[in-house]
Amino acid sequence: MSTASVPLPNWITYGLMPLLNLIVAFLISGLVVWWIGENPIEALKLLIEGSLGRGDAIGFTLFYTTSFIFTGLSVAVAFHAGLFNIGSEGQAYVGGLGAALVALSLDQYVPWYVTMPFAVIGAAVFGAAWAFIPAWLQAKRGSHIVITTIMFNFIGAALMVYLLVHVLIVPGKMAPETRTFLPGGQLPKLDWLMALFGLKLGPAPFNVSFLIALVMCFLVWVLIWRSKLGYEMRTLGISPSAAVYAGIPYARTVIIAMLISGGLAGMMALNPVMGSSARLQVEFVGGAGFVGIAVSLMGRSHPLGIIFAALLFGILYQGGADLSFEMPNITREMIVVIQGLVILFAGALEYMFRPTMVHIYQRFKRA
Amino acid sequence: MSQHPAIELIGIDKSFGAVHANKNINLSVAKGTIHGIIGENGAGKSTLMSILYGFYQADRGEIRVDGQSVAIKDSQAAIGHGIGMVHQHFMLVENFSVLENIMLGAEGGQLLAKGRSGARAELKRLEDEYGLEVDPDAIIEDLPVGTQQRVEILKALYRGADILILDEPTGVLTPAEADHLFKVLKVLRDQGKTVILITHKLREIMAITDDVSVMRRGEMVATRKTAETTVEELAELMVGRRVLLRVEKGEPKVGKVLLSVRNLTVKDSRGVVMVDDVSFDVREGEIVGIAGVAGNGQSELLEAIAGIRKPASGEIQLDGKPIADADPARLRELGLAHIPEDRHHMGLVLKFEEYENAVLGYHRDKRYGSGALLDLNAIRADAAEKIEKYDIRPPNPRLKTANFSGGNQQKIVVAREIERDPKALIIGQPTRGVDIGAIEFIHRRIVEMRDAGKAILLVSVELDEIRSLSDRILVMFAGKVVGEKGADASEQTLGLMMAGIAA
Amino acid sequence: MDLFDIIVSILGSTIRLSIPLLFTALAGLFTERAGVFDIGLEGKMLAAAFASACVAYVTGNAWLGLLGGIGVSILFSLIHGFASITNRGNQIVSGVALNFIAAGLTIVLGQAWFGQGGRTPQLPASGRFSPIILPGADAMRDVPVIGPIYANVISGNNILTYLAFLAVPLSWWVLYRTRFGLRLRAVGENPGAVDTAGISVTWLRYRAVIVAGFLCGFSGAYLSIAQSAAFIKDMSAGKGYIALAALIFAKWKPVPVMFACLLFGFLDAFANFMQGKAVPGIGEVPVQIFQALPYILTCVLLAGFIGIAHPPKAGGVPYTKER
Amino acid sequence: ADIKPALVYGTGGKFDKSFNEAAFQGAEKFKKETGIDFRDFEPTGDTQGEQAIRNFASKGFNPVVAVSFAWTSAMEKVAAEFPDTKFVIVDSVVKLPNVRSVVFKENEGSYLVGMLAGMASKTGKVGFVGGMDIPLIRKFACGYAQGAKAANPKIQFFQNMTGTTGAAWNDPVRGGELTKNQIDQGADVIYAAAGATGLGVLQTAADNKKLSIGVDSNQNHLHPGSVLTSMVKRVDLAVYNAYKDAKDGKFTGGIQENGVKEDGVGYALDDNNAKLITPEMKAAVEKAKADIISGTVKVHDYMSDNACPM
Ligand SMILES: Nc1ncnc2c1ncn2[C@@H]1O[C@H](COP(=O)(O)OP(=O)(O)OP(=O)(O)O)[C@@H](O)[C@H]1O
Ligand SMILES: Nc1ncnc2c1ncn2[C@@H]1O[C@H](COP(=O)(O)OP(=O)(O)OP(=O)(O)O)[C@@H](O)[C@H]1O
Ligand SMILES: [Mg+2]
Ligand SMILES: [Mg+2]
Repeated sequence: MSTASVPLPNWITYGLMPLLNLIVAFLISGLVVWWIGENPIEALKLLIEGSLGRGDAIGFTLFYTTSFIFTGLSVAVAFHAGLFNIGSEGQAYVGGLGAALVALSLDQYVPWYVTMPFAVIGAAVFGAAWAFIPAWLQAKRGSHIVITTIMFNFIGAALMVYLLVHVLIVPGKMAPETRTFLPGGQLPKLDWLMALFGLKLGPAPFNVSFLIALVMCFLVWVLIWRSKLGYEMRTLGISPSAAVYAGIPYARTVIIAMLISGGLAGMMALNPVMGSSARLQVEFVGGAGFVGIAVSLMGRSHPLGIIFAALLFGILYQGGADLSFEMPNITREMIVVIQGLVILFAGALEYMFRPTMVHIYQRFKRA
Repeated sequence: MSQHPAIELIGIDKSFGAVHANKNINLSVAKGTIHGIIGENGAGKSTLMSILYGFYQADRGEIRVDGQSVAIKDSQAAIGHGIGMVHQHFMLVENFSVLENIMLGAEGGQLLAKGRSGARAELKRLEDEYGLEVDPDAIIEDLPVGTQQRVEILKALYRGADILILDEPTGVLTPAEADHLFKVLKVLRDQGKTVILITHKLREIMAITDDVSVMRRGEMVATRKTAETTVEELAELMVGRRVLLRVEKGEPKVGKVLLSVRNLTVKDSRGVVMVDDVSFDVREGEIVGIAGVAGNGQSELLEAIAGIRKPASGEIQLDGKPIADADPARLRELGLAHIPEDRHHMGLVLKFEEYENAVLGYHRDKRYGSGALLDLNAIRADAAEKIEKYDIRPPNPRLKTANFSGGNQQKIVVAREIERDPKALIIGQPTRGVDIGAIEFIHRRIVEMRDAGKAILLVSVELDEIRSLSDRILVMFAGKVVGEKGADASEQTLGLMMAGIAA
Repeated sequence: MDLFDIIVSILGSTIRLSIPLLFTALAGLFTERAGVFDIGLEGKMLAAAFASACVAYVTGNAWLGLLGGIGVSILFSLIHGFASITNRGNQIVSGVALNFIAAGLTIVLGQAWFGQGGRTPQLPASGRFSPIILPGADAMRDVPVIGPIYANVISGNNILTYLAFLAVPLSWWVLYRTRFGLRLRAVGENPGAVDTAGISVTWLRYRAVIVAGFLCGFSGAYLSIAQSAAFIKDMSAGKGYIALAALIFAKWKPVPVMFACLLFGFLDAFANFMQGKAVPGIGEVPVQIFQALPYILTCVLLAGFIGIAHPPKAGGVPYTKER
Repeated sequence: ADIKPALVYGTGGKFDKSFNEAAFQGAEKFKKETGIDFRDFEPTGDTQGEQAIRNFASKGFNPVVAVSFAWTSAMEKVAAEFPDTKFVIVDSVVKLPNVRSVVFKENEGSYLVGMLAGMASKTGKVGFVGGMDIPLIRKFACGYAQGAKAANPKIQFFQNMTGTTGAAWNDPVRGGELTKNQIDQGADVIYAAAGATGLGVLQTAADNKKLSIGVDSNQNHLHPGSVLTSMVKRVDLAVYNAYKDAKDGKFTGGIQENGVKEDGVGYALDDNNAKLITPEMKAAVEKAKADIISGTVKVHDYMSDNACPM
């Protein structure tokens, strides 16, 4: 009997199965660790301690989490409209330009809380702008968005480097980066939030953009499940032909969905650019856009799921850095492997365990 | 000839998830006969035959070919046992030539060159023997459906099939093409081949089969010698009770023209003209039916009126306003409701919960939330109301739409479109794959709409449905309206027109 | 250096830069014509480059290196097949995942085994495919026009280059002249037709992805043991994506694939050549523009300003007969 | 004194056979001499670099050496947070009392190898392949061009940068292709200042029987007979000295500028390239070296005005 259409309760589909997929991904990662001659249990311990063991470690974990929430939301919003946006990386990169321009022009005149809303808009607009062309190409010319967004990642990188090397660089400085923003262009750290839990943030760059990320989670939830636009996006994402029937304009919906997606990716830049390094640097995104894919897949494209998945990857990134610090044999790229495995098992192989689950579930139900 | 039946199915059982498509089926088909299988949409005919052909695996049961119990684990095995099948949805590679399609799976060696000349010769022989004429180098997508079907039959014969299964072969054929097909089938039978013919057209069963089996809701309910049964008996067996094919309705009270189509030409995505300079009017209080063999432009006509497909030229007016350029959302605002032909791909989003589908296309309406947000309470209340009124089962607006049966899914669509109180209603295949109870319900609703003074355009490939609902009947052939008849037109007259022979 | 020399130089460079694209695009041709999208070409190429370099380093034999690359690349293909054919997962997601796994694992293992930051040690000459000087190349050099072309473009490439160009007609022949090719093209258009013809869709698609793995093995080996003499982390550097773009540009046909790859190779070569040179009237064009040019052009091409490409109909859709 | 030395590499990776590897060698040498072990770390991105430097400082490591200009801003921050820890940054300047900034006059070293290139070139054409296009690398190129010109006023000079992002340090394929390009244009000596990308440059030059010039570390041994020389930049000394000074209690902050005079940059001569450098070449380059030290020859520094007078 085919099992594909047998319904399963939500807690299995959205809880147990992702967990199972995750466990398999980790088991295989453990195998790799063991293969290169290290103790996986020991590694796991170091990873957890390094990411959750101290106040500043938690701060770093949440710092990474913040970035991943943004990019995860970015991928998820596009996904709901049936679009696979692999371009969050590039959109975040260009979004950084928007944030930086705002910070550079306002930081001398106003305090951070005045700069912030403009920076949020600036980052979002620039990120959205970078998503616009692939969106337009998909909507009007039918160019596969997966390919065009990949191309735009490369083009964006070239553009940003050009700007940083030739335009934004501080004359006489070597590193292609802007000047350091004054406090008026920086997002303050969330010491007080940590203090509420009796933790000391220390030097970790955990900052206000985390709160912006949480607000975005809520807004995305409203957008997808409570708004007319979200309804249209989901219709289009599940059944393009039904969307045509319902009079949902394809081009407009695709473009808007991608603009929102790009905007969310762009906002990710607030975190590293204004919350941490206080300047725009080359390659500051550092793969967070790609992590967003894994986060969105694992979080089943739901904001709540995305928060958890982002936290998991935050732990991986911070703990992984610490781990490679303690076990030099395990390089930080181990995280990339884990990321790939999570995408594989939570994404491409998400239904691998479904038939088994159906059988077990039916046996239980009968009993 | 041995006395074993060609095919015996014993206790075949098959479920698709929650759908129990075949329940403990037994069937025996004698050698050298044409055996009909009839049943309503969704009765499980295709599933049963696909199991015999190895396309699906039965959950339980036994298959015997020529008295031998066999395991048919894939189509390969079926072909090996001399079984060939012409599927309801053709299994052809559209951008391949006829020859390539014939050869696929029977290439005669690792290289194509040698097999190709052999295939050409064999094709010529089959053509001479059965009158199945076809250009081997033509590309499938350029061929008319009738010819495509011929290719499917040739495919089976080329593989040396002794038992030929045809799944609803006449649905896409004109009566004349169907007659030709039947001639071929008789030749095949006379040469000792066994034919299993699936259809739900009783006329065809009576015309050419030797035996007939009836399926209903996944069960095999009876087998008869065709000579010893009647149309009435078969119809009753099929639906499980006496059927009343005529819909009760009074004289139409016709008003002004609401929907007007002038010189409409529509092309499909390849640029082929599908609707060719068509003009007609639909007035208040009447049902205009469009009859025709599937694929003669009816679908494109509907889509053009519904704003889904841009017309190449011509004009459409709704209540005096030009709407040829309007999109579906705008058309709904103007009062045009549309029950699409294909509820799975158009009318519904199967992954949505029921209440979400209850507003599909109307979700921008103020009553479902002012501003940008949806008012879920209003939507769910609205859905619950329709569920009650239309007796949609199970009565749960939070259930995933895919988990409703076909009839209930169709009711969701009908409820949504009718309850908006539109001025005009365009309807495609309103009862395709819907059980008999739901058919009656839906038909009654449509007539009620007419009596309420709506203009209704109805497209259906079921001639019976067209004849029993319509006040006027337009017949389409090759993209043109070839004639108009009253509701009392005979089946023969309409059939000839559908074949493009008479006007 | 006159114009002709420049052209010859750029052509030579074009050939060298096209080869990995060509192998990879042909690999994509086989899977995508069979209806399996493969965005993981990049990862396969990278993994193969790593494996080739490792084996070639350990054995000191380039051919064994190539074999190692092919083996690992096929392994990646099989995982892609397992996810997208057997488990009917999303093919793009699976490809993306494999790209990450390849990007990470090559460095993790490389670091663990060689301790050189993800690099393999430099290969000895026997571990590489060195340029082959065709007979008479040096003698021909002075013949006008043909001489330099023969000596600098046609001669002086390694064996894999010649194999790549051989692979083009061979691919065409397999696709259009063999049973396997007929079935493969059919399964990418209508798997139902293949299934009902008694052919296993699953096994056919698996064979297609295995062929793709095989070809990616060559492109990987070309990178690490022919074009250079070691594996370097991320050495595929987006070539898999460019190959994919070339495949689309060529509308999934073998001979146009070759020309598309040559075009993209040429763009790359031209960018290299133009770098640091002033364009009359404009001045020095920022190198970033040249670097972005292939990607920009790909988008322009994808935008269909030169005709629309129809992908295989069943592409990207897992085959399910039971809903 | 008891010290706990730490080392943070640039993003090119520890074993680039070049810049970072030189730093590693310096630390290794110190370890061998004193038996004092060190900890090192290879960061991916800027956040990680900062984190690593801070990690070391907070775990009591002292001194903490960070090589690469990429850590400038990180160093500015962390050094301010840990005023009692001694920091060293290589290739950049951080003006804090507890930070020693070690910079090199790469223009001078490049000038020397440029002279050798100019003299060794039979075609009168020499090439330069840079890594990431940043002022620092242009400084290499400019010094090199000046040197080549000094040796042969009619010299023709080709210059290519591999890329504009960090990936440019790690792209030997492109490096090789750029090299082949320059060879096709007639260049017969190519200088690579491109981190790991340079490996491709050296390889391609060797494959085509042309000469190449290595950078940062002594790379002569990579292709004996093909690598003309290497522009050694004593990052190893910078690291070694930092540890040694700290151990001896002689650590000082401030800027250390190492040129030819300080023996911070130079050209490499060993068995591998002995046959390539004729006595005349050696004499000429030694004279240039003396002239630079004495100040009679001034090698223009690209970074002083972001321009090369060529
Ligand atoms: N592949 C499938 N997956 C899931 N359910 C299926 C599948 N094929 C058929 N069904 C379901 O099985 C039941 C029987 O379908 P089947 O196609 O056998 O009916 P049929 O008698 O051939 O109808 P029709 O006259 O419309 O062709 C239907 O409810 C149908 O929805
Ligand atoms: N000459 C033929 N005539 C009829 N059917 C054939 C012929 N050759 C092959 N077939 C059918 O095609 C099926 C598949 O053949 P086979 O098992 O050789 O395929 P394969 O080896 O998987 O394909 P290939 O080697 O071409 O990739 C055979 O089992 C057979 O039924
Ligand atoms: Mg059927
Ligand atoms: Mg075979």
